[in-house]
Amino acid sequence: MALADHLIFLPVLLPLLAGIVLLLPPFHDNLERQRPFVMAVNLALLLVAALLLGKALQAPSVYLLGNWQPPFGILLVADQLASLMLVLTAILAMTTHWYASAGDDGRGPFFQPLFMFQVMGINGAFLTADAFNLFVFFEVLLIASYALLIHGGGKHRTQAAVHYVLLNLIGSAFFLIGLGILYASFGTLNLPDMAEKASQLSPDNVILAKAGGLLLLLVFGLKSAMLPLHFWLVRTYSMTSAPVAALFAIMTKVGIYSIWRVHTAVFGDQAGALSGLASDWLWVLGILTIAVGAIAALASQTLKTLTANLVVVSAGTLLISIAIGTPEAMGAAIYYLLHSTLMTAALFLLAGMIQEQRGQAQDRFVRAKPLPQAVPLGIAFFVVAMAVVGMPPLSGFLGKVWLLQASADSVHVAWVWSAILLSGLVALVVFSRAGTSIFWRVQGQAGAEIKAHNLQWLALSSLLMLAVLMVVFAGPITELSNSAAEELFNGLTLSQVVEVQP
Amino acid sequence: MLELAMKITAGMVLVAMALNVWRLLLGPSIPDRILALDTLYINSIALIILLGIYNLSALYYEGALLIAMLGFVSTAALCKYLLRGDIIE
Amino acid sequence: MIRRIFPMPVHSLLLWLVWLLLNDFSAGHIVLGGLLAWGIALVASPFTSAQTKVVRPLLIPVYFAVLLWDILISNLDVARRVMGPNRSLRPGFVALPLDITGDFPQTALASTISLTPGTVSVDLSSDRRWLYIHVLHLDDEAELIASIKQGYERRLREIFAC
Amino acid sequence: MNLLWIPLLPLLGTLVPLLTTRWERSQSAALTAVAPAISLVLVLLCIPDVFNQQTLQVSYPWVPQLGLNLSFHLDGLGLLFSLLILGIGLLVILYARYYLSEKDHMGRFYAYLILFMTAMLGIVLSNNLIQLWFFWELTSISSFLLISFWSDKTEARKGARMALTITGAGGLALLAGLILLGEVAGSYNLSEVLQRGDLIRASDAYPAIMVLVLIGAFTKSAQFPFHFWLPHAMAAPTPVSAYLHSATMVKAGVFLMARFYPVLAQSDLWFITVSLVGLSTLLVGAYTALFKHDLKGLLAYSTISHLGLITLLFGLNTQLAAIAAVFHIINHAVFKASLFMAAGIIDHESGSRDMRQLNGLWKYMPYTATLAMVAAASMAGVPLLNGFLSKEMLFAETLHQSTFGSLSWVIPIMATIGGALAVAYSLRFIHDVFFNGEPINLPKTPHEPPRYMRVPVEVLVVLCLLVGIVPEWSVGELLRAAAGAVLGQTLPAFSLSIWHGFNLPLLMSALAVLGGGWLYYNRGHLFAFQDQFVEWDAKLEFERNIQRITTAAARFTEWFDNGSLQRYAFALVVMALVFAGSPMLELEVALGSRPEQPLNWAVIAAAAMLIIGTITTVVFSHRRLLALVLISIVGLIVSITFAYFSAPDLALTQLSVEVVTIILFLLALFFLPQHASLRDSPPQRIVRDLTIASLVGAVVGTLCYAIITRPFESISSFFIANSKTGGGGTNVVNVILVDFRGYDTLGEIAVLGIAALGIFKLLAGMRLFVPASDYRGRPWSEDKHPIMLKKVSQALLPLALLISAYIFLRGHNLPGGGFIAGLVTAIALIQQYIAHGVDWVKERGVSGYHGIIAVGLLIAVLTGMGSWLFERPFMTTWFEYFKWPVVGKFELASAMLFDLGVYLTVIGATLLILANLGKLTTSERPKAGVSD
Amino acid sequence: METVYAICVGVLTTGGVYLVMRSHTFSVVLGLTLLSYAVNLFLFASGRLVVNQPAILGQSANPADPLPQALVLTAIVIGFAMTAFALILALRARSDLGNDQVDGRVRDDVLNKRKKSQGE
Amino acid sequence: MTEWIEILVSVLLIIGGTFIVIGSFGLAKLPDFYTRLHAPTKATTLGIGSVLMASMVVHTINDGSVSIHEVVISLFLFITAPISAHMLSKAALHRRVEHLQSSLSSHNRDKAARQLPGDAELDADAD
Ligand code: NA
Ligand code: NA
Repeated sequence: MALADHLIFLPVLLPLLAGIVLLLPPFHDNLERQRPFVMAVNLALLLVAALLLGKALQAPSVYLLGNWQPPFGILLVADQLASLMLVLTAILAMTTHWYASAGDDGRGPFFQPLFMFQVMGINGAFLTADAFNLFVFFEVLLIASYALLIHGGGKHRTQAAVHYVLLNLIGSAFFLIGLGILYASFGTLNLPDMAEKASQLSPDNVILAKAGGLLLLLVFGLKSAMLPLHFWLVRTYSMTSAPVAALFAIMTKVGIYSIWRVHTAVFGDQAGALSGLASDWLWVLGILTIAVGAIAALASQTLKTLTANLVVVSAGTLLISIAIGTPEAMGAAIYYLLHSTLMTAALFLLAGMIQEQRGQAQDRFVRAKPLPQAVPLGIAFFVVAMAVVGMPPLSGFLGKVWLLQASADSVHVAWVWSAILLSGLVALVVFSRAGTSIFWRVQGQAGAEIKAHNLQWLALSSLLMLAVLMVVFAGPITELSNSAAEELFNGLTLSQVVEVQP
Repeated sequence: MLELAMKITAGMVLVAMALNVWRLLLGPSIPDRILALDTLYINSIALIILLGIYNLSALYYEGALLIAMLGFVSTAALCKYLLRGDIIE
Repeated sequence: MIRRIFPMPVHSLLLWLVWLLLNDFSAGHIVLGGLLAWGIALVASPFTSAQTKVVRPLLIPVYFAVLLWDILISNLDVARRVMGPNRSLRPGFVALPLDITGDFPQTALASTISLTPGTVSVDLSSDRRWLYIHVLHLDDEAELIASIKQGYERRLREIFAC
Repeated sequence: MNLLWIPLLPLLGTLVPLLTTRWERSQSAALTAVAPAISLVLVLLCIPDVFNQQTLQVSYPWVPQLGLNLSFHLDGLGLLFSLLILGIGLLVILYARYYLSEKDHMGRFYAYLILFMTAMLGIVLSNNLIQLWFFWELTSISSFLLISFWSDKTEARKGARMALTITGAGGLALLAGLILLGEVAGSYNLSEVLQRGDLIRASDAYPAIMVLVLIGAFTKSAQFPFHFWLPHAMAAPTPVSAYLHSATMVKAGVFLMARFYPVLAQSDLWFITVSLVGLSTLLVGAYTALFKHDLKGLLAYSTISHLGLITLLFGLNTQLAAIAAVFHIINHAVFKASLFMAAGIIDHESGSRDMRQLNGLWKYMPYTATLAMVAAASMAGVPLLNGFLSKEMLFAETLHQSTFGSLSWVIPIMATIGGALAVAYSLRFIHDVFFNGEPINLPKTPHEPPRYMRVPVEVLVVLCLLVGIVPEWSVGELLRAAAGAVLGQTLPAFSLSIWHGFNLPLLMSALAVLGGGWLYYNRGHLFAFQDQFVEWDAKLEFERNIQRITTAAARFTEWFDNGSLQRYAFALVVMALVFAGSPMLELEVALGSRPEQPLNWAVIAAAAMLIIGTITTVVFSHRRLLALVLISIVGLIVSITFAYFSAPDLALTQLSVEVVTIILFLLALFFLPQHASLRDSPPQRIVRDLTIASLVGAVVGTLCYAIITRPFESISSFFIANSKTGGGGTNVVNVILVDFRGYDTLGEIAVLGIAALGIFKLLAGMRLFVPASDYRGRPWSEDKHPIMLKKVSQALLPLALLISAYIFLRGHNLPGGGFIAGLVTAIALIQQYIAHGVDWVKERGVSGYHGIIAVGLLIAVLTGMGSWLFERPFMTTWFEYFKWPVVGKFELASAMLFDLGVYLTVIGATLLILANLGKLTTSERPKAGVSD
Repeated sequence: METVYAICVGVLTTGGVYLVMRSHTFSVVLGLTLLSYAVNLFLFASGRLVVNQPAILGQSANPADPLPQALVLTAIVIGFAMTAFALILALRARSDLGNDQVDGRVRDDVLNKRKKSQGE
Repeated sequence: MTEWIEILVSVLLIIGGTFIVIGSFGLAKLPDFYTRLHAPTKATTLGIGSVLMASMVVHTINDGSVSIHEVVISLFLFITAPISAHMLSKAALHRRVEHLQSSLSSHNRDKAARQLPGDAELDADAD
């Protein structure tokens, strides 16, 4: 086994090892040493993810942990979708970490190792092809997110954490029940194995498996902020520190990704009586999620709340795309997911920078002193806002167009289009209000000379650059999204895994 | 005969445990309840050992050992709580 | 020097014995148990404060034999009382004046009293001169005190020379 | 290739003003004009080809997945608009150089303006539906930036927002329409779509497509009832008004109608909708314009009216009407742009735009007045000026059309009334500003503007005259080319001459002029009449509506998301009930075919204790210490249950976790109220929650029952078969944990370690009230560390360590393992903390638990990586049996090293949590007096 | 026996679910503990109930399904970590917010009632 | 297993069970906390000891080798039971848990007064 064959495991191993090393001398208690170390690790992760993606274009990489034949050991699969998510995570981690290294990381202990553990959890969830292992990595990413959420302290953060943590704990309980049911009916928790067995279940087991599958949908829905399980999100995201919120942008996407993995791949077209298990629910819930998110966005009084509500809207949009259930819709959804993750992150980072410069007024939409760095921040705001609203020439518009195209043939086209377009309009209204009140409704003179840290600018501008690159290179990216979607739809069965294993 | 003796003993242990629960619910004071819980722990050692005898298996032994050890720790902690509020100070 | 390498020989010996009890007396376990007994003693030694010297170790088995016997006999007595009507009980608190000193000997005495049926060591006075005892059925206080002092305290003082 | 440069050059040109912003203003302006000027030259070079009926095309693949290509074409319509955009754009650049003051950031202004120019060119040159929309939205954005250029003014901000909202909404409708169109046509290539008109009109989606596209057009072109944003966009600097809001952007809407005329027109639905909207816009605009005191307001409503006129023309079901529409697009752009510029000059030089102040300016600026009067006359439709020609064509076509069947005669009458109103407001513009007495309280004394500020107006006025006098010579060919693109077929014959003889349209013109004169003469009555009505301020109304919607949204959000976890949890639980319960409705019987195992008293008794424990825990949950004691029963029974059902490892784990949890709870309870201080919930809620909880319990119980009574096949036989041979251990559960699924365990200890770090973070800087007495006011005991507890705890430590070693070492083959051993060790150490206190333990050198966690995790990970050396995947086990003298045979396995990692992590994590929590109180505890 | 087992799981679930919907952090954590008992028993039972056949080679002829046991073990540990975090978080909330309510504030209806009773 | 051993084990078990049940019966039946404290701490300990002995015999016979590791459990119980009782009674005294009105006072009572509940302070603990 060549070293390159272990490549697929590096997205988990590297951050784990890094997190551990950061707890030990000479790194512990020394941010100056931790920062460049983590930056290097993030860069390596990006490289690894890119290499994996390159490999996945030929064939998915698989990794048999413990060298046990699937379905007995735990299986890792890096197909195109997983690799793409790894790339996204790496980019997000890298940029948010730059931002955090401008000083946010020093506002409490263990930020850097926790950051690494967070990345490890997310990557683990993307790579695993085992339902229980997915649970384990959900917990890894959750516990790390709990710890990161409270980073910096403050009572609002604590309050948000109470809700977030307790709800997720309840969710985890149902996750385990769902896994119990699935194991009881499938006799395995290996996803490709389940996919293969799905069509051969006895009628009774089909019914039980449905309950299990839907409970998993509940949990994934909770993670991805599906109505009415979305409540936790807004406070959590809007109360936490900017880099953490930005990193969390990927968190709801883990839920979406899991639905793809489980409900598209296992309970997909080939699953016989189990196929399309989730889509009936997702239509309604997706549209309602968009509606509620958009209404709350209208009511938002701060930039972070607004951003958080837009995360809800994007979650609803992605849920609908799952409900449509065609490879094209999923391709569109993948592109939209990439875009919305990056732009949400950018917006959170930007909100953080604005907050720092606006003093008492924070990121609230009220009249206040002019920002010391109004021009560059204003330009950044304008760019992100256009991207998020879905205005050309930035990535949002392509995502929107593609989603509309993909849903044009669906039965619920009127609802879906209304939801997508009207939520876009709402975003337009709220962003124009937000922008004008933060940057233009000013009084008095700019306060003390506060300048955003260069690392903060680097993080923000990198993300903005990506919004542009996603348009310029939209051709290859959409092609990739499409092929990832088709690969997922074709499903990866156990026998195929055995074929491609090294 | 052994079978019968085991059943009788198990029955007695179960009655004892039921009595512990009874006292636990009745109280009236919190030390009463902790005492009842402590006794419940100890009686469950008997139950587990009986299970081991019944199944002719040595696998239950560690369970009993741990209960013996852990029951004490939790009783001590509970009492410390009543005494000082803070159990680790 | 030896104290540093073998910090708690008695403990080690006991641990070694317990290890053999837990497993078996095979050669492998004798070696492994020895290693563990030594290692654990090494690790745990900081957690033990100054040891109370056992002056007459040979008396320890005697003490235990007496204790075991008392436990057996008086358990029957307690069983009878427990099964009897509550009315006939005459419980009471007794303060036992202590002659014995030292943390460990006092603990041992109090434990002994608790283990023997009919009496429970309730508390130790803050000046450590009195041991409060609750008695399930108190007939004659003086006799009780005398029997404790004679039966257990004396023996313990002999063992620990305190 | 040249085609691509036409929009591309201005795009690159946006950088010019930004880069030259520090330069001398005229130089900067001149350089800014270079890129559009070259583009204009490029367009002009294309003229011969276009006039020869050729359509120039250029296309590059961009996003083939979406049918989106970078694709431009230039036909007659595109040519016409490109000329307008670039030509007037250049004049505006010149004009703005003088209009903007020193304070204004001219570079930024020009950048926005050129960006807008690019966007407009993109629209008119697009040969791809999505690309067209792309540029369409870009115009909304750049116009937002231009309107809000003076962002410190409230009107500018609000006007810009309103414009963006309305046109943005229209843009979204347009997008929907275009995608539908593309999907129906099977292509997003505009040229292809334009050839599939029949297919499209036959499709079910046709009405939707038409309505959606028209909404886009109407909002952009300020058609009634979407017209209200345009007057408020006048908060923009006047060059913007001249360029965007008269000549170009508002024409994007009518351009759209023209562009899709071959596909979407030709149906009654189109003609009725478009003509009605056009007609009402024409009248509403013209009528309102008459009453505006603001010069730009009058022009704005006049623009609305003229846009209505063009729309009306597109809605009349004759081909000549469409040609007239195209013609009027040109004419209106020319005279209205010049009028706006004139108004800007007046404003600039007099300091006011209010016609009640502005009087008799003729005396002060005769030259400008002349220019303005010519342009206004064109607007009024005076002969020999371009406005007259297209209006005559309108009047003619209103007579030829049959849009409303037998009611079609209404249209000419309405058109004539509209014409009269136009004459009236044009008269007002001329008379009220340049004559009508003396100026009143003007901020500045008016005078003629700088020389070059007049040039653009002059050019445009000359154009008015040129087209008005020699139409065929000046624009005939252009008009034919453009109209040809609109009609998409050979054009009907038409003549562009001034004189068509005495006919009905001429009569209508005459009536309009006379009527207009009469209206203006009697304006006093009209104004008095109009004054009865409160003026409808669209901006206020719009803001109010947005505010209303926002308030409603806020109210809804507040109601829906009341910030209470109880609601969130309720929603989650209800969803779980629905999700888990709904499939169960299909299951006919819960009982499966697996025979139920016989019941015995022990099980019944245990179950009874468990149930009692559960219920009492719930009932007494507000009496917290009691609840803690009660829940311990449950934990104990659960452990015994695991032991009973052949899961000794689970029993041991559950037991040890149980004790640590209780200690944790106790530590926490010290700081929490011992009793729930407040009533938890109102009775209704308790009933509701109990009902839901019972339902969930019932569903979960039924699921459990259904599962365990059904036969089962799983992959587990593999584990049993390979545990010893492949994993080297006989305790299959342990082998699964450290080998088959060791990766799960790695994740699990990572969770534990991270949790400990997180808890450390939570504890850092926590300030808690340390109660000096218990909840009933009883002081705490003074005996911190009872001596007997101390002594025995000391004695137990080595014993407990030995036992944890025992449990650790046997784990691979018998119940036990690193996790349980770790917990036992941790508990033994916690016992030391309880008995001796934090300081005592610390003095003995035990601390730095996060280091222990790290070392534990590191050992586990490195063990896993060890297999790399043997070219095996992560965590591939190695084990070997050794036979040594004396010691005998024994096994060494990498799994044990991994388990050591687990062991250390567990110790580190548990102690990091408990010891730090314990530490919280130690430093400054209030002394409580003993009650004696 | 299966019936009794399922009833116990149901009762534990009911108790846990009811408590997690309460308004005090302590009750909720208590509820989570009950719920995790239920869940662990449930997951454990997915391998079916077997008496006296531990999955130790050489000790049982027909050993119980070891996989759910291993999964439950993992779940127990993770549950412990999570409970610990939640509990300390509850403390932190008490410290930061001044009360032990899950929402960090006393519910409006309770407050009103309290005010009313004080007014009387 | 020989009959002799079966009898031995049975007797040990029955004795153990009896003590266990008596201990818990006392816990349930005796009138106040302090008297209740007596029953389980010893009867139960003895009972468990007896059952453990039965277990030792059974497993020794069954495994064919000496199995006396149950001694460790007994050892544990004998060490810890008095401490548990001590801590419990300390806590009860501290909280002034009610004792039987008829409890006799000793002549040393005065010296003990600080720790023991005075009649006036009797307090039925409600939690
Ligand atoms: Na005037
Ligand atoms: Na292995």
